[in-house]
Amino acid sequence: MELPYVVVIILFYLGIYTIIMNKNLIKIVVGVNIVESSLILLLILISFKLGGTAPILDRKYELVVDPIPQALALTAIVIGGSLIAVMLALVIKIYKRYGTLNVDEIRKLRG
Amino acid sequence: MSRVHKIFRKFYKIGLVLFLAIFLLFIFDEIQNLDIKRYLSEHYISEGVQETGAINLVTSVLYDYRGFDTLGEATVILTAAATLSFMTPIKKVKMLGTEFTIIIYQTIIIIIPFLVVLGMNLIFFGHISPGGGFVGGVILAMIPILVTINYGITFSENKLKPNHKSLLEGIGAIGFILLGLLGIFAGSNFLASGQANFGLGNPGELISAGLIPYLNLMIGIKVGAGLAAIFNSLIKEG
Amino acid sequence: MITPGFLYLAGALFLFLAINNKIKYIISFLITTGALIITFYLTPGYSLEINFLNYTLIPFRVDDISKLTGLIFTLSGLAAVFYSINISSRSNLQLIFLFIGSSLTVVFTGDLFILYIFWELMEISSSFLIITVSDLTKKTGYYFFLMQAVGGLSLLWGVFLNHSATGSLSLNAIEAGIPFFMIAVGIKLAFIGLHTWMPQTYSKVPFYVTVVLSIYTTKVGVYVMYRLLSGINILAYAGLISALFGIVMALRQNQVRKLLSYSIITQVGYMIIGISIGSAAGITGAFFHLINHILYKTVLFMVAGVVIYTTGKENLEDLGILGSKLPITSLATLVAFMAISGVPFFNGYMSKTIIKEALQEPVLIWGLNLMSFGTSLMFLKFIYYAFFQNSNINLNRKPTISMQLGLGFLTIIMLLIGINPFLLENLTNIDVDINYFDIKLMLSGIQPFLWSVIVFILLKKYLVKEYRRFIYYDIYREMAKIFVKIGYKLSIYHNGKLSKYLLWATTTLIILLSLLI
Amino acid sequence: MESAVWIILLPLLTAFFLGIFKLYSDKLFYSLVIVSMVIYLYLLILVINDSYPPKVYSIGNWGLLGINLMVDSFSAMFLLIIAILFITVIIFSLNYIKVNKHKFIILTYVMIAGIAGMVLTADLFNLYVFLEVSSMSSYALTAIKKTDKSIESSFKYLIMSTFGSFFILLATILTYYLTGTLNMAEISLEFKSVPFMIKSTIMFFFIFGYGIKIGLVPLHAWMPDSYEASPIPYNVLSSGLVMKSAIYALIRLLYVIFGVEFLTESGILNIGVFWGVLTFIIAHTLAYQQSNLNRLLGYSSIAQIGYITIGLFLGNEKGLIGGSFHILNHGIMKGTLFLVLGIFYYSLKADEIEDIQGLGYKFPVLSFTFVVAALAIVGLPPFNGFISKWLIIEAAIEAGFFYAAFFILVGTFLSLTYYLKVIIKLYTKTEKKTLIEKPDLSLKLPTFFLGSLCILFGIVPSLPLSLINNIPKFLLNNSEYIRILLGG
Repeated sequence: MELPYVVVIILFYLGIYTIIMNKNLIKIVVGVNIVESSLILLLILISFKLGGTAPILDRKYELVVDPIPQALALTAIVIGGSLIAVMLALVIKIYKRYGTLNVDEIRKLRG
Repeated sequence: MSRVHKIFRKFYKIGLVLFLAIFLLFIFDEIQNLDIKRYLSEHYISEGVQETGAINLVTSVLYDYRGFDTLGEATVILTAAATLSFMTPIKKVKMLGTEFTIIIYQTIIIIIPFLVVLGMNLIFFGHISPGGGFVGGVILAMIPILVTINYGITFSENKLKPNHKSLLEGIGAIGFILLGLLGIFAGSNFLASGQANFGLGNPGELISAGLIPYLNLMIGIKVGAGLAAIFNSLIKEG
Repeated sequence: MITPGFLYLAGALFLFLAINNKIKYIISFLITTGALIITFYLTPGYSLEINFLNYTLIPFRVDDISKLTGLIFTLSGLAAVFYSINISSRSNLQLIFLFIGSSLTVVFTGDLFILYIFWELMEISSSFLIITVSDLTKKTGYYFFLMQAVGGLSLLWGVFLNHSATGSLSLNAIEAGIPFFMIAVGIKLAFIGLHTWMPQTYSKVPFYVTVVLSIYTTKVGVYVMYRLLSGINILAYAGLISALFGIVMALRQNQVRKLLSYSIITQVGYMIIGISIGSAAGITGAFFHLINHILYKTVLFMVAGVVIYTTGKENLEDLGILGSKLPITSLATLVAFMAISGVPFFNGYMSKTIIKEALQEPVLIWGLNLMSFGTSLMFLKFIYYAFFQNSNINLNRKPTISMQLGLGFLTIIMLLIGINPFLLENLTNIDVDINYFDIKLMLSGIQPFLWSVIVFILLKKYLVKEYRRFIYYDIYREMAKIFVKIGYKLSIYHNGKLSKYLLWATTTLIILLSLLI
Repeated sequence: MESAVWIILLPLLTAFFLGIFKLYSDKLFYSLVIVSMVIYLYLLILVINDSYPPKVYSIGNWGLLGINLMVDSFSAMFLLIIAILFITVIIFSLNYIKVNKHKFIILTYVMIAGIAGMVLTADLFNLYVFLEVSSMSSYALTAIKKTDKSIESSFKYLIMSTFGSFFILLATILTYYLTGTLNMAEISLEFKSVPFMIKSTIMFFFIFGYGIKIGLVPLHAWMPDSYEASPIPYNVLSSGLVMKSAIYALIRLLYVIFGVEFLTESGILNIGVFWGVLTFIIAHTLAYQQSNLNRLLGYSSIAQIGYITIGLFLGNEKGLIGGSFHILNHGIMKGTLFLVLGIFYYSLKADEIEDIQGLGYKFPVLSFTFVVAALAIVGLPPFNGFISKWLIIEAAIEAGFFYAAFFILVGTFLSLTYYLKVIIKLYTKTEKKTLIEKPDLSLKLPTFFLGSLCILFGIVPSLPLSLINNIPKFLLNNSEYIRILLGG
């Protein structure tokens, strides 16, 4: 059971834990960030081959790392990044409107 | 809520997450000892360079084999920028003034031209060396961000007006799609640079790999303008 | 060949063009009389086929019983529309036409799918009629629609069960889903326990709407019971109990229309007994009783309507107006009273004797006598208030001609059937070999009436007194309260905390994954 | 056959051009909106017509190496809903929306492109990307009114739905790791050799991720908030398209990649049906408690999604037909209800149940359309809701789920309780109300169009059913779908 996969799982569930556990909005956004990075780490791990070089084929290499997950990782990073940007904008707006960052006080919508 | 209830809730959550983690551990453990097949990536690695002309396989996957994903992703950035632009207050909000020392001012003025060169290099050589539209775009976006931090938002706003930023963003996105449509006009399907053999040239040279460098450029402009707009709106929010 | 049901539905659409009253009169007159003529010339055995949603459906099929019911429906429809023509607004009239049209289509349908569709259409149109007709009937309309919806849905569930058992939707292949058909018919018939909607609705709704509703709702229930559940003997005893319950409740009422609606439950008891014996005589007796019942019950409701229209009051004490000031209506009341208590030479007697002859079990015969004794006792109270009570109520407005006409039209038909009981037989080719005029039958017919007169005179002071409103325990309202309470608790649980929602999400993930192991 | 790509490209291109035109001239902006709408309608009809033998369109002409788009009857039916709802919403919102009107139209175009992408793509990661595109634009559209409630509901929607898309991304990565490809056809061939335990975990991750976006009961909490706080034209699209594209993507994944045999063997069909029943019972009970009309319709959407889940998770041919027909019907019915409420809000700022008292007499034809749509959504006979419910119940009985079929009828009764409450409030007389703004034709026409569709599909269901009837051919036995996708 390679160590990096264990790290990925730990990061993933650490992020999930922070999202569930915390009452502060910023910490929830940080949790989301942790989960994003753990998924990207998983993507890179999948593309890894022992002794393989980066997928730039300016010379003939005998073993090249798998390029597809790296492309997917790039897309996932960009999507994750813009999601977090929108999240932060909403958090700023909520703080200005509600005056608090505690998730349990933001309860105008009920029932 | 009574204290006991709080503690119970806390342990319940920890228990939940632990159970999930252990469960995924078993799954990953079982996945390890499976023989995994990678024939699609073998194909990319073996014929990737001949088919797309780009040496950097990741860029060839990103812009040619799976160009549609990149289009989708570019739309995500555009939506994020649009969301943030209507989120910001209309009236000018003074950014909290950060008085940097003189050293910072001077260094920023000096390194901005190098940043431009580095960004452009990453974009244009995207299909040869590691890099590409996204990385180049981020570095280009750093320039207006540094200016904003350094000279405050009002100065950077009139240097590069928000309308210009969204204009640039629009041009980048439309350029990407029009280049894709070139594939259709040339007879084969949308975003077909490798298949429609747009002058693949011999790999390794600057002008090679069909449409990929131009797609790289478009994405570079788009990401640069997009991230600068996002940063400015977040700063104005404050 | 346009069927009477579709004619009425088309009529409802034409009424959109009725800008002023004159066109309204013409259209409704044309539609009602046209429907009557068409049903009269229908030849049994004719049927229409369409295919819809890969089923072959029979929206229109005529046989003797359905022709008979169709005739009485169009006839009483003519009278009811005539009665209420200048009181009801255009949209109410449209809803009435929709209601009559859908009940006629239910009568003439050949398969369960169309039966269900038009059963629901009947429900929707009658509920909207109740809701939009006046401001006080919102709550009753809500209760009525929900109660009828339960009936409709149990019918649908029965149809599904039957469809999955027999694979066909036709009416004569009924094997599964009997209990659900019973519930659906029970609600429509206002069977005991499921009857709570009827007295409440019939007493609160304006009088001309009650007249229309009373003609069709329960009678379609009887017809559908014949189509789906004829021949189940247990139901005969259930019908008896429901009828006796109707009598006991009717005697305790002090509102005219409540008394009349409980008497509907009793009269429907006769029809249930007739149908559930299952013999041909029983069924013909039941359907003849249906016709007679429509005639005299509508007349009684129309009389109550006239009283309400003229004096604006509807308690039993205010019936005195009849004796003193309204000659024609009081004549009609007398004829209807004689008919309902089964006095010979009036139409009630004819159908009651057919059912009595068709019965074998002694308990049922005794029950039947008890029922007619109770009905005549009930209506003696009605007559006592109408004629023997001196009342000082004055008339604020005269009943309109159309009301008198509708009333008189039905009374004449009643008298016709009373005098010549064989009229109904030769109209439709059903033959009943009973000689109505031999002494033994006449005697057994008159006996319960005489007994009721004697009992009434003896126990007058018990029967004729003001009953204060007793506590009216309605289990359906209790169930509704429980449902609302649960819903309230649930919605309080959604208190908007994001952490709570996320916790629910993770717990569902855990439950999902644990299903794996 | 490249019109399949144009269905995704045209809205994107229009959105980008609108982004630029917004800066310069309004007249140009609206003319482009109208022109692109007309072309888009024509394109959609073109694709829907020749969708019977499913066609594959590979992006970049790479065949199985790149991303493929696939148009079969299931996606054609969904394009039909997009055609109907998108056109009406754009016409409606042209003068309904006052705040941020340009941004609203741009973001709606982007969302439509995202949903069209999700519907057409036959590639797993591309499905995730377009899911993110459509979700991102729906977060923005929820927050566009910039009131306290809309910011809060948009944030909750964002967090919950990101929480879901983590698991979708995790499942996509694991599928790639196990099979080495991202094309749905090849994945389902490779998946035959994967052990049962892992395969069902991935399936459960997909179901959980999409479950949050669909709004099945325990995961639904964000949805009524987003209905209450977002602009009404967006509500029409959200209940008609966003929720539906999530369940469409889930069904496409389950039936194509995992195949019906695996679904029945792993028992997910029973779980799905039970979950559907649970959803609509709780949603109906909650809907009764609401006083805000949008929240009430939000809960009713969750309930209707429960019926659709039952229909689609039965695993037999009739169930699929009934489920997809209910997707179409629910989009139309809920669209009519929301548009009528929109007009009430536009003219009287009425969004609580008390506010619409007596409007039955002030807007007679509009309230008639509302009553028709309400009776249709409850499932009463002459309208289209009844036909699709009839098909679902029949399929449920055929598949042996008697309890589910029975509870659908109980659900019909429960939904009648609260819709009748609203209808009665509509027709109780009250004192004169002053009209803030007179709703003009461009608001009323789309409502009447959708309302008449409710009746039309009820009386002549063979019209849409001719398209929907050949859906199961390519979903139930996915070998046909795979053969075509592999370039057969």
